[in-house]
Amino acid sequence: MSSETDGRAGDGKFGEYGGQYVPEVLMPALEELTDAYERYVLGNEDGFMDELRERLRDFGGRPTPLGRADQLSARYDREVYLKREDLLHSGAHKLNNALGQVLLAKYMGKERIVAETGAGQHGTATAMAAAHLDMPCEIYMGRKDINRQRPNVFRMRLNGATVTPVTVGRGTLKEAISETMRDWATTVENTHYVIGSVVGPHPFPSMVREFHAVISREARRQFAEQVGGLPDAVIACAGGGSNTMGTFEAFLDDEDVDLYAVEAGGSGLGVDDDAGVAPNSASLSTGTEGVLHGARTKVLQDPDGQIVESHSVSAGLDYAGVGPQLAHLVDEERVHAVNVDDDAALEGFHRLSNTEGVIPALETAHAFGYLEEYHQELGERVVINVSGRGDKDLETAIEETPNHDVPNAPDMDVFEGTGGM
Amino acid sequence: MSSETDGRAGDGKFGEYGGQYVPEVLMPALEELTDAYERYVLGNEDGFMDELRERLRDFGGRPTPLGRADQLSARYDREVYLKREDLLHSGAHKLNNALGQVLLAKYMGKERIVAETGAGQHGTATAMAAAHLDMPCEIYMGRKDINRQRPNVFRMRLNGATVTPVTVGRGTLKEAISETMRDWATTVENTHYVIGSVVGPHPFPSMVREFHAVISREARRQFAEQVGGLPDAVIACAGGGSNTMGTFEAFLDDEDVDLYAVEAGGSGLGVDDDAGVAPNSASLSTGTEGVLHGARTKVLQDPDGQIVESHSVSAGLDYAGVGPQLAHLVDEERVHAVNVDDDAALEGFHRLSNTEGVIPALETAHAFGYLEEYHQELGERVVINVSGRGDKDLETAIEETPNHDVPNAPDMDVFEGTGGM
Amino acid sequence: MGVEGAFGSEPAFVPYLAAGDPSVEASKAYVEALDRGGADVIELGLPFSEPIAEGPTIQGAVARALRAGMTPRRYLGFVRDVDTEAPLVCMTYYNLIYQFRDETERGGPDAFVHAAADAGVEGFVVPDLPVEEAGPMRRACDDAGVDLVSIVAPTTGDGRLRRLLEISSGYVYVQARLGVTGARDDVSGRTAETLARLQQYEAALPKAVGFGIRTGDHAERIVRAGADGVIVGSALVDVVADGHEAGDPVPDVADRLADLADELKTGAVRGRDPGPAEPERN
Amino acid sequence: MGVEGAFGSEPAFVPYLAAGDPSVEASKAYVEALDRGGADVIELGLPFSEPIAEGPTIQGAVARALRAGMTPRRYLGFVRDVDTEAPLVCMTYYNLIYQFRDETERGGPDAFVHAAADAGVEGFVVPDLPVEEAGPMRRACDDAGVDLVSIVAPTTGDGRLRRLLEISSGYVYVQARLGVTGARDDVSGRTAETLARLQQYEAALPKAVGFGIRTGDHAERIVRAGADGVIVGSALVDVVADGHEAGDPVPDVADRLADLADELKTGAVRGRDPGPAEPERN
Ligand SMILES: Cc1ncc(COP(=O)(O)O)c(C=O)c1O
Ligand SMILES: Cc1ncc(COP(=O)(O)O)c(C=O)c1O
Repeated sequence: MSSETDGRAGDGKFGEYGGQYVPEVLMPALEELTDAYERYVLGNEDGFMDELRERLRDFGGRPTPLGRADQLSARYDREVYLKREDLLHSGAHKLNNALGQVLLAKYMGKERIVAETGAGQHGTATAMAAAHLDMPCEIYMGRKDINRQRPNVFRMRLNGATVTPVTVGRGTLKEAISETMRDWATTVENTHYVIGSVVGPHPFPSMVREFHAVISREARRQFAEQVGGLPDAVIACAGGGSNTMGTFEAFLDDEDVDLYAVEAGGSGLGVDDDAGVAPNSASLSTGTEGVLHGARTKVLQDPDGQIVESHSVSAGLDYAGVGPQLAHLVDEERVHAVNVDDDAALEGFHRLSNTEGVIPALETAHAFGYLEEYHQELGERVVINVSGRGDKDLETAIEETPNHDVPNAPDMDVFEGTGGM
Repeated sequence: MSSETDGRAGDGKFGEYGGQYVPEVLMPALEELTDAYERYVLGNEDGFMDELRERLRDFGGRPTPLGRADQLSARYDREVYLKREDLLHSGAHKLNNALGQVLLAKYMGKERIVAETGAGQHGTATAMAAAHLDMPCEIYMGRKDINRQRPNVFRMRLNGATVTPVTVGRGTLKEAISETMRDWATTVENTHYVIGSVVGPHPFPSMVREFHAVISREARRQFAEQVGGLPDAVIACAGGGSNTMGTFEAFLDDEDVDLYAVEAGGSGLGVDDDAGVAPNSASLSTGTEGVLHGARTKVLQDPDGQIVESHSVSAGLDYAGVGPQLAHLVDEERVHAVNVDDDAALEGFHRLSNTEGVIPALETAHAFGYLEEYHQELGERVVINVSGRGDKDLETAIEETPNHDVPNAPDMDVFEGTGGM
Repeated sequence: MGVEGAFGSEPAFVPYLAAGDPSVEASKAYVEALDRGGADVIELGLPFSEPIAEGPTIQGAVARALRAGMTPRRYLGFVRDVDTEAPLVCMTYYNLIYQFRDETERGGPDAFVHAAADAGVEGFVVPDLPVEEAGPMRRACDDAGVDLVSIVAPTTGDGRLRRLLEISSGYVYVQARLGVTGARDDVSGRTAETLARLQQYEAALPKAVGFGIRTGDHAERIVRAGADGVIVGSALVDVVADGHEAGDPVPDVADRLADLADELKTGAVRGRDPGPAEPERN
Repeated sequence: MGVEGAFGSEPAFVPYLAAGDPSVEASKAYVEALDRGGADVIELGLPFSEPIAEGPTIQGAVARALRAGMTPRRYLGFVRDVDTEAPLVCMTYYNLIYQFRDETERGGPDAFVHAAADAGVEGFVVPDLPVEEAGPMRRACDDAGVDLVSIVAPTTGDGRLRRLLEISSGYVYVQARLGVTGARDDVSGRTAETLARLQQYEAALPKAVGFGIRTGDHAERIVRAGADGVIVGSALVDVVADGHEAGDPVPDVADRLADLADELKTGAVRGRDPGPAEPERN
């Protein structure tokens, strides 16, 4: 990829996307962060990357395995391999970035961490990284997301983080990001904002991608060693896009490897302009160019440019924007932007759980919903990133399954009386 | 260790402990299993151990890391290292054994798996292994444990297992084991009983230890590579003892390494003979010799020999017996049997969560409670096995913390209204 | 007369009840009713907290007996007090035997077997004590001149079977099917198969078959298939449990037990009848 | 007269309200009341769904205006209809500008700036458009002959400050403290510091200070510290919000706004008074 594409040139542009659309008060912090990113992360100054790699191994549990899914392979008459980010400490890929940024904040001399969270996975990962590195930490989370991802709320609090509910709007990730930016605008001098995906102003999209690139670097090597050669297709679910960018990065130059970013189709595509709501979170597939949270990218908006509320059964994909580099890679046709709806996601959730013994996050489940529906269009050897585990989603899955068309769900009656879970 | 001590002689005796005290109907199955254990596990026949090692890596996520706990090291003025079995797939060390036994059942041509579970971790691990290897699976679980470990109940069901509540007695692990033995007595010809700890009749104590020995084999090598030499002390929590036996095995011959098995002291030591209840699960520290669930070992019993109900805030330690080899090692003074009470366990739970960013299982938390109380008696370099993660215990921890004396707990008011978690 | 002697020319009826279920007094009346109803040997359960070989019915009996305060020591008193002609076999689990201490603080199998023999017990069945672990118990029984009955299961292969038949005394407890105790509505195909297998062994000991026998009809078919006796537990315990639940007077329940005992004994005897076998039902 | 010309010999009072809060009609009355109360320039908010630079007060105003149906196109009509002497500056976020399409389907900054200028807007403040991204907007404003006001923050270092002062036209919006908009009960120490820093720059443009000014007294002190004008948003929005919540008649609320405007303008003017400064309070 050219430097323009990968954003390493330092201007933070991916074609027309990217940039730094933030209040002036934050601009000096972005300059400082860009400098720190280039020196510590890209330049390994003071052995930053060495320490990070060691902590990712000893605290995070890297490398995560790549394993063959025997049952799915038989079902789809393909070789299906699972990259197991669900086994990363905290239960999702998010820790790669959270640990990287909290450590970077420490190297930068910051004294406090703020972060937004949707599914709670980024918040949990950040809270864990902050506890591990002894940094005070505050997490903003939408009220609706707090209600649907309670186990993660408790985990953050147990890790010593303050969880601050965000009540404006629909109370999901979009509002949480806006609110965290407001905190940061107030505290920017001693505080680092650990953004949770490849979104936001430069250098976040590049830096977050860089922290997650370890996923695909490992997977590519593991595939070569365990299977031989390269996979034909690599699939990952996409909300903001950190999971896809991390899972795709090392394969970007391998032009024979098809890359699929699976978005949340929710209950239907398109935008209801009158209600100001999209019943989906498919900004790559159906969004239009706009400026959100500091970057120019694809967003879900009405014709005036008002950002609409997105929807997905999975809190972690429930976002109206997407990372600028991912948007660019889709425009360039290097990445296929696809999506499946809530039903398919729940079906994927149950299928992986009861045929492979891996309970995926509802976010991750979208990738398996896609595999089920479209495996015939894929090549012989498929790698899917299991971006997170589903422990946080048990309640939601049990509640939502009967409301959806999920032919492979187990008998849900045995889950009755789960209100008190 | 002599072959008598480690039970590899095949007679299943550890000093006076061990043996096979089961109904005749099961004896042929134990003979068959002993034979399979010796051939496949000890002899690697048909490459069984090679396949197991590969699946433990690719499905289970082995090796699990050994990482330095910076905050605890500073607090105790010692080098404290965490062996991270909480990062194993399923969230606890239990998968080592569950995957081993389900795979063995497959090699033996069995068609169905039964297992008991206390904390639900062994049941979850077994259900996941069974799904992974495409084996039907039924899990027996005490009614009380079902209520206090609901996330694990849901996980088992999502993995396709049948979870059968056991309502006799107090409805904990002891009753679940008895009930599983009854199932096995009925179905023994096509069914394998995956027992969840180093308990039960020979060859289970030896076989389960062997499957978990990977923990200490890795930890010993990792310590030598990352730190150098051997630790001075190794600490693990003990219920049935699979965690301790797995964590100690490779260190047994290293006589300078002190080994600590931390039992659940519950709300107090001793047995209330009249009520037939022990307010603890400290069978090693306070139990007497007896025969329970197929083995002669240390058990919590009244003077007549009736097994009493044990108690612990952690379901996974809540058991009135203990593995025969562990009992023997304590008699031989190779292993120190120690215990801490519920308060100390909850304190350990919160300390690890908010100072290291690792939320431990309540079982595991006992080891950290011990570290807090007795670190001054330990050597310079301490390894503790984090046997499992605490996601399954969030509800219990939040409910129980205010009922106990836990000076380091976070402000529990923010957890209010958790009834509906 | 001894246990083995109770298997006479007629097929034997061997009922089981848990001592102390649902109370010491009622239990005594029930055991005596079985005796009255024709019991040849009585298996008298000494309740243990973890009855791993029992199904729900006998688990219930054990739990009631424990709640009523039955202990090993009280059990010995019970044996002393109960008035039966049939010899009593103590059915229990090994831990209670292992833990037993007599007045001299002598402990374990030796102490228990002697104390039980003193009280009048003439034999033992210990379901969780397989032949491999039975040495100390066997020696104690020999020493005290009482029997130790082995259980043979459908899974028991030829090698084990031979060893079991060698070590057993009094009779051999033939477990008619897989699983745990519990009355069934049929005589399983497995029962016939197990009995057929046993026919090949010309063991000197009587073979009593248990697990699942509920009616005189069952008993008849079991005996016809070659058994020297039938062991019946859960079906009798059901009568005790139902009576207890309904709050029926003890003498009424005892009469019902005697009636069922009579049916079972009569069925067993019919099984030895050389006349034409009844046609198999369903 | 233009925006810059509105900063005359007297210190300027620059109020902010969101167009359409809480309804188009009421909002029009309120903006006109500010004009009556002495506004020199009016920052008229075009509401955007993600107002990341705003505190809770202005977030509330924006939400009410959106609920009342305010859109970019209606905003232009509003500007046309509202009757004020003070020049209007459009305060909004970049995405609305970026998305704008005029009748000819020409889009983006160029289309919006011209359409707005046609309607009567004389300048723009776009909080999420830093100098680095401002090129297209700056060119459109130059082309349309209107101003683009830059914001200077307390964190802005010397290098950036110079670039900002260069590119800004109309006035410089001096953000008096860290954070987002919102009235405060004090003038922070940071305000004085920021103003002191600005004194070193002999920029040609007027410097209007905002973020946290609530009272005439605040305004006075800000001007005394060197500001050419005071920008007041949240304190005025509070009046709108309170009136809306209480269901007060629009003219009453408008009068309150005019009164507060008068107090603020008077305070600002007092700050230019060469007499002895009032002693600092609390
Ligand atoms: C498990 C999991 N997968 C995927 C995602 C989506 O994140 P992104 O779109 O940044 O990859 C999330 C976000 O919370 C997540 O929790
Ligand atoms: C996390 C965890 N640790 C420890 C234990 C105790 O098991 P054992 O005593 O067999 O090591 C359990 C049992 O459920 C467990 O779940």
